Amino acid sequence: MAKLGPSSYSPYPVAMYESILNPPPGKALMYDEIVDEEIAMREAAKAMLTRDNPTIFPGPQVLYEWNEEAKEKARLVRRIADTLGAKIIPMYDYRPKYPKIDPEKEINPNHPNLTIWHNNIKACIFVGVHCHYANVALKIIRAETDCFTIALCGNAGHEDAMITLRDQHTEELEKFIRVIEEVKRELGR
Amino acid sequence: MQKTQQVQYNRAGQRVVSPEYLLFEAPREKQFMTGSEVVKEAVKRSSVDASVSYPITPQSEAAHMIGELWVEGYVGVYFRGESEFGVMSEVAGCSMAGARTVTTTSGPGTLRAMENFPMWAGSRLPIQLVLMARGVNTPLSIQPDNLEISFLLDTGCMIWHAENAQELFDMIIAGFVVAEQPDVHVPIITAIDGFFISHTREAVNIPPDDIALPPYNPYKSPLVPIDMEMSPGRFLRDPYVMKSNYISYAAHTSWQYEVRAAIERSRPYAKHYLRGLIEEFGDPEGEIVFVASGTAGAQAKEATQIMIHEEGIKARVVRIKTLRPFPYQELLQAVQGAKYIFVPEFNVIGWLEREVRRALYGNVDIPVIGSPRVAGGMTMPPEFIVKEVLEYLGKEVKHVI
Amino acid sequence: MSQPKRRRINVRMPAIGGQGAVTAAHIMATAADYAGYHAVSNPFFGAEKRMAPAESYVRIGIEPIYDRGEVVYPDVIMVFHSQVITMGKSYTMPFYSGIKKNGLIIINTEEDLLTERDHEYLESLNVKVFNFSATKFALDHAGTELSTNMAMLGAFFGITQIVGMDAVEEGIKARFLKKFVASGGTMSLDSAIERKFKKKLELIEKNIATAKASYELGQEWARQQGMESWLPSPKEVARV
Amino acid sequence: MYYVAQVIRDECTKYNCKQCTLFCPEPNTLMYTDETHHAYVLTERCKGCALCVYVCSNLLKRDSIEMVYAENRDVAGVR
Amino acid sequence: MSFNIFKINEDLKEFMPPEIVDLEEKATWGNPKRGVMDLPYSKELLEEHSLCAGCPESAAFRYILASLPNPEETIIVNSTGCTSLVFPHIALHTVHSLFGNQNAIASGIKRVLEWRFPDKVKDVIVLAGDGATVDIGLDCTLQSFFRQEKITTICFDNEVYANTGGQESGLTVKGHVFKMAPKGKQWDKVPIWQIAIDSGCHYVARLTVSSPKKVEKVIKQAIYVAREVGPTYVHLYTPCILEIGLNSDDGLEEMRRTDKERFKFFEYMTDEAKEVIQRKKEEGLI
Repeated sequence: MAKLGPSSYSPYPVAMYESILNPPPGKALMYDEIVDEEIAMREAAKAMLTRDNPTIFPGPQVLYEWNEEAKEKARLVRRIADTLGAKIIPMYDYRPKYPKIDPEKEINPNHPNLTIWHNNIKACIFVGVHCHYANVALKIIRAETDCFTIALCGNAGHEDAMITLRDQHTEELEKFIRVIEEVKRELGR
Repeated sequence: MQKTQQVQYNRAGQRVVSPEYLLFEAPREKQFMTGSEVVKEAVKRSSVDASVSYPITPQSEAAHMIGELWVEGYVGVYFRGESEFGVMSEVAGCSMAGARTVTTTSGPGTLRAMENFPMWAGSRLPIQLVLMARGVNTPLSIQPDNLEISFLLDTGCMIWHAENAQELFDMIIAGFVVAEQPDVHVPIITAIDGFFISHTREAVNIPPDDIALPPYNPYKSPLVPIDMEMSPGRFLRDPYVMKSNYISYAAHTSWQYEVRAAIERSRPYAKHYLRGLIEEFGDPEGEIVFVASGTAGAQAKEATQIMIHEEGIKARVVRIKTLRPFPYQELLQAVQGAKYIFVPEFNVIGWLEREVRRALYGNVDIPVIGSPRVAGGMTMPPEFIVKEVLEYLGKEVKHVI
Repeated sequence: MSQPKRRRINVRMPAIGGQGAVTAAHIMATAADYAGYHAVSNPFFGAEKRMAPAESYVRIGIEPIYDRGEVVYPDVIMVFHSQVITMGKSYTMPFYSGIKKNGLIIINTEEDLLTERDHEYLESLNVKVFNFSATKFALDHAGTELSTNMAMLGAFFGITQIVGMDAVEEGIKARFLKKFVASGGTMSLDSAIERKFKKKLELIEKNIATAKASYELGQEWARQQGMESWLPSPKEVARV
Repeated sequence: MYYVAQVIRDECTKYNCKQCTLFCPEPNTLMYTDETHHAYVLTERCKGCALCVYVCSNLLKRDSIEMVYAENRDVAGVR
Repeated sequence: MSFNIFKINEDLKEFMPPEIVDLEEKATWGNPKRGVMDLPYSKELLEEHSLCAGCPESAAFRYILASLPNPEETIIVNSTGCTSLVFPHIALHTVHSLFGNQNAIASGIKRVLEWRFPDKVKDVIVLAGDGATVDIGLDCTLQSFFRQEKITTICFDNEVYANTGGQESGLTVKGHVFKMAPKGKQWDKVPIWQIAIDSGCHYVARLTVSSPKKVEKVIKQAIYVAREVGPTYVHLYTPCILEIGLNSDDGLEEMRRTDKERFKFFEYMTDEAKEVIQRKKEEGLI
């Protein structure tokens, strides 16, 4: 059973070794369980609202204006951050920057742990990061930190995240904002 | 985003259909053709963008025919490269630039190109290599032998092993579909035993040639296509060599595990499009079980029939379709009830035997016999397989003259 | 004498490069396929050069055929050229090694090329030998020795009686009318044949005439030998 | 403790040459401002090769750049 | 225009570090007349990297990237070597795959881009060292010339395998003692610029990087000719100051010295290339 917390010395593919695969279309993955998207969204919102220093890591696919959808997604990512009261630390490109990284202002998939450790981030969202780099980063985070990871993926998802939501486009992101608002009300915020 | 329902056509003017329709539903017509011709027919229906070729027996004919498809407008880019090393790099370039790419090679060419395969995998390029295995040289030989598959097993590519021309046809089409899934997106090697398939003419059922797979969408790639059409500007498509310390080693480790994880993610897709990662054949009660892949699987089937019909021995075959990912669970399930497992192979080292032993070790207690085994181009007559099994069982050999 | 119940005929065709054994194998398999059998053909896997040994193989059966590669244990051996025997241009020595009991050997020759010992051995396995000059047949009926393969093919089907002449004709037409992409060498050979015959259809006609004549000869010989069809008809199999 | 380049502004403004900015091997390290007409160094990017000093002093005889200890640099002179 | 891929979405701009914002706002895009004279003011398409202090190769990278006529549609292909320390820090799409296959990779990319984007001009440029171009990758280099691939190949010749610690290369001069040539190199420097001409390049130039403006002109000519005619080759001397025992501020002097001898400016062009260059000059682009 996939657990939260530093899992190993080496960033091996925890989820895959436990035979956890990405969710089928229309579903989401929560730890090692395939659940309805709504349930996973609620749990993701809860994690971001209740854990310390929640942060969103937007990747190049939403940071840059390379197409119309990217523009719209950027607006929604900003709204998600505002609704959650979460910080935004960009993953603006993929070149390694160690040891020159400024972990307060940026995150890099080759050493995401540095940013997470430095800012004591206990819950985070990956969005707009190319799948390969998201997976590389998520494995390292899983191996070395106790950060609760959430992936909002435009493709098939990331089994190494604690919660992975697949096929997330503008409609789904808007739905996520609604869910966050609901959960906030439930939590009395 | 809503998908439009209108009919779409690819660049060659073929109607775009779903992989499910092309592979499972479209009407099929029986043709009598060689494995090489089948490659052409499969590529023709796959909306392929680019191919680069280099002559080496026995794959040359298939490569020629991809060239004909280029002339006919079914393939966008085609040329002869300078060597297999050059070709595998050129197709890597094609794939990085966002093309659906296919190439073919054989035997020594595979080894000359070797450095490229882990690079393809590390760069997450869903290139399809149709490998017509022929063995590795010295002394010079061009004959069927699949030793080179052993070298490819751990390059980070998916490897499927087709039994006949029909399966090769279906695997080539399915290969593109599975390899290009965004969460898989690693190279696919569709292997056959050269000559046994490439030069053999047999009946193959194929769908019409005015329909084809949906074109490749490079913007769903887990890495950025190199076309200056997608952010980010800067990224590294290379293992992380810049620094030497724990942090960078961990990144490199994660990168490599990610490639292996990607192969694992192909399981459900492969299972769907190949109708299972293994095929079971013969008497379900069979105590003699052949575990084999490719042509060895075909020969084992033939031997199984002789044993059932003429020797009264209950036998069956578990044919492995996907070598990477290796069907551990399926194999374990399938060998239940076996008394002996024979692994017939067309190579001198017995790489499949190694794989089977690894899969079964500690899980079942059934003797695994790495036999019969031929190499250097020898055929494996079914009569010979039967003889080996009978001798092992201490039974009288009467079938073979 | 009674024939064994067969499920499969495995054919080996030792020939000399350039004689068209690969084409013959292909047509044989196509004809069998047309008649409803399962069939597979393949050449010997090597660099074939003119006048060097070359072999091809055909498997015909009533159930799916998995077996492939060289036929090591043939039911039928078709010797396309006397040099296979006289000069040892064969991949197996002697050329009939591996032949199965009750088998058949067709040799393109006018005279008996076998030794006393060969005959003794083959008789012990009840293997029948059919000598006839396929090359002469080709010259007589097609006007070219290039149709030798058609004569050999006709004899095979005439003797084994598994398909009628209609299927043989279909196989020949399929081979020469459809554009199959054969290797460069075979293509240039085809065009050489075409030039010689001027027209494709004429070529097909003459090939069919050659095959038909040898088919009838083979049929007559089989009757004399008391042979029946070598395989159950595919329709019977389907009914079972 | 390491050396970095430092532009002597008063000297540099006498010329309008910008040659050092071309010959500095590092990207975006030695820049020029038209507002006050002199070159300036982004100290954190300077690797201290002193090629700019060679260009400015040996080739052009303008002596407008010097190498200084990073911690001793004239912060006011750094834009 | 592909420059859009560098534009930052307004909603997230405030979180971006200044060097990335600068890339959008202060780099030169969409202006084919850009050149080395932008360097004193503009944001370069190159970030801080880990080449040695004073390395002439580092300067060469600056000049080349500043001279690209069409950076928003340019792909850079690299190889292994000291240049590997730079390629991840180039703002454009770059590739590194293996040591020596750079021209093969570039061939594939160029052909596919031409096919995928028939209405756009996409320049493909190879940047590699002497080992990659002339030793391990000679086959791929020359074959891309033979095939008339429309790519520009730029070789950084430092006459040594510097990244691996100073071994003799095909471009080391005869007699020079390096590792793996402990008795001194036994044969001559490979005249690759001449081989490039014989192999079908339409524009070939050999020079040091002692003159930024000259480098700019050569690079622009090479790219324009490659775009329209066929392969072009530029040979740049970028001495390894470390391996030949010079100080970090000696690189320029070394190049100025060799400007007068073995790296004397040399230029070759076919008639077709001449026509292109003439036309581009008239258009004011060179």
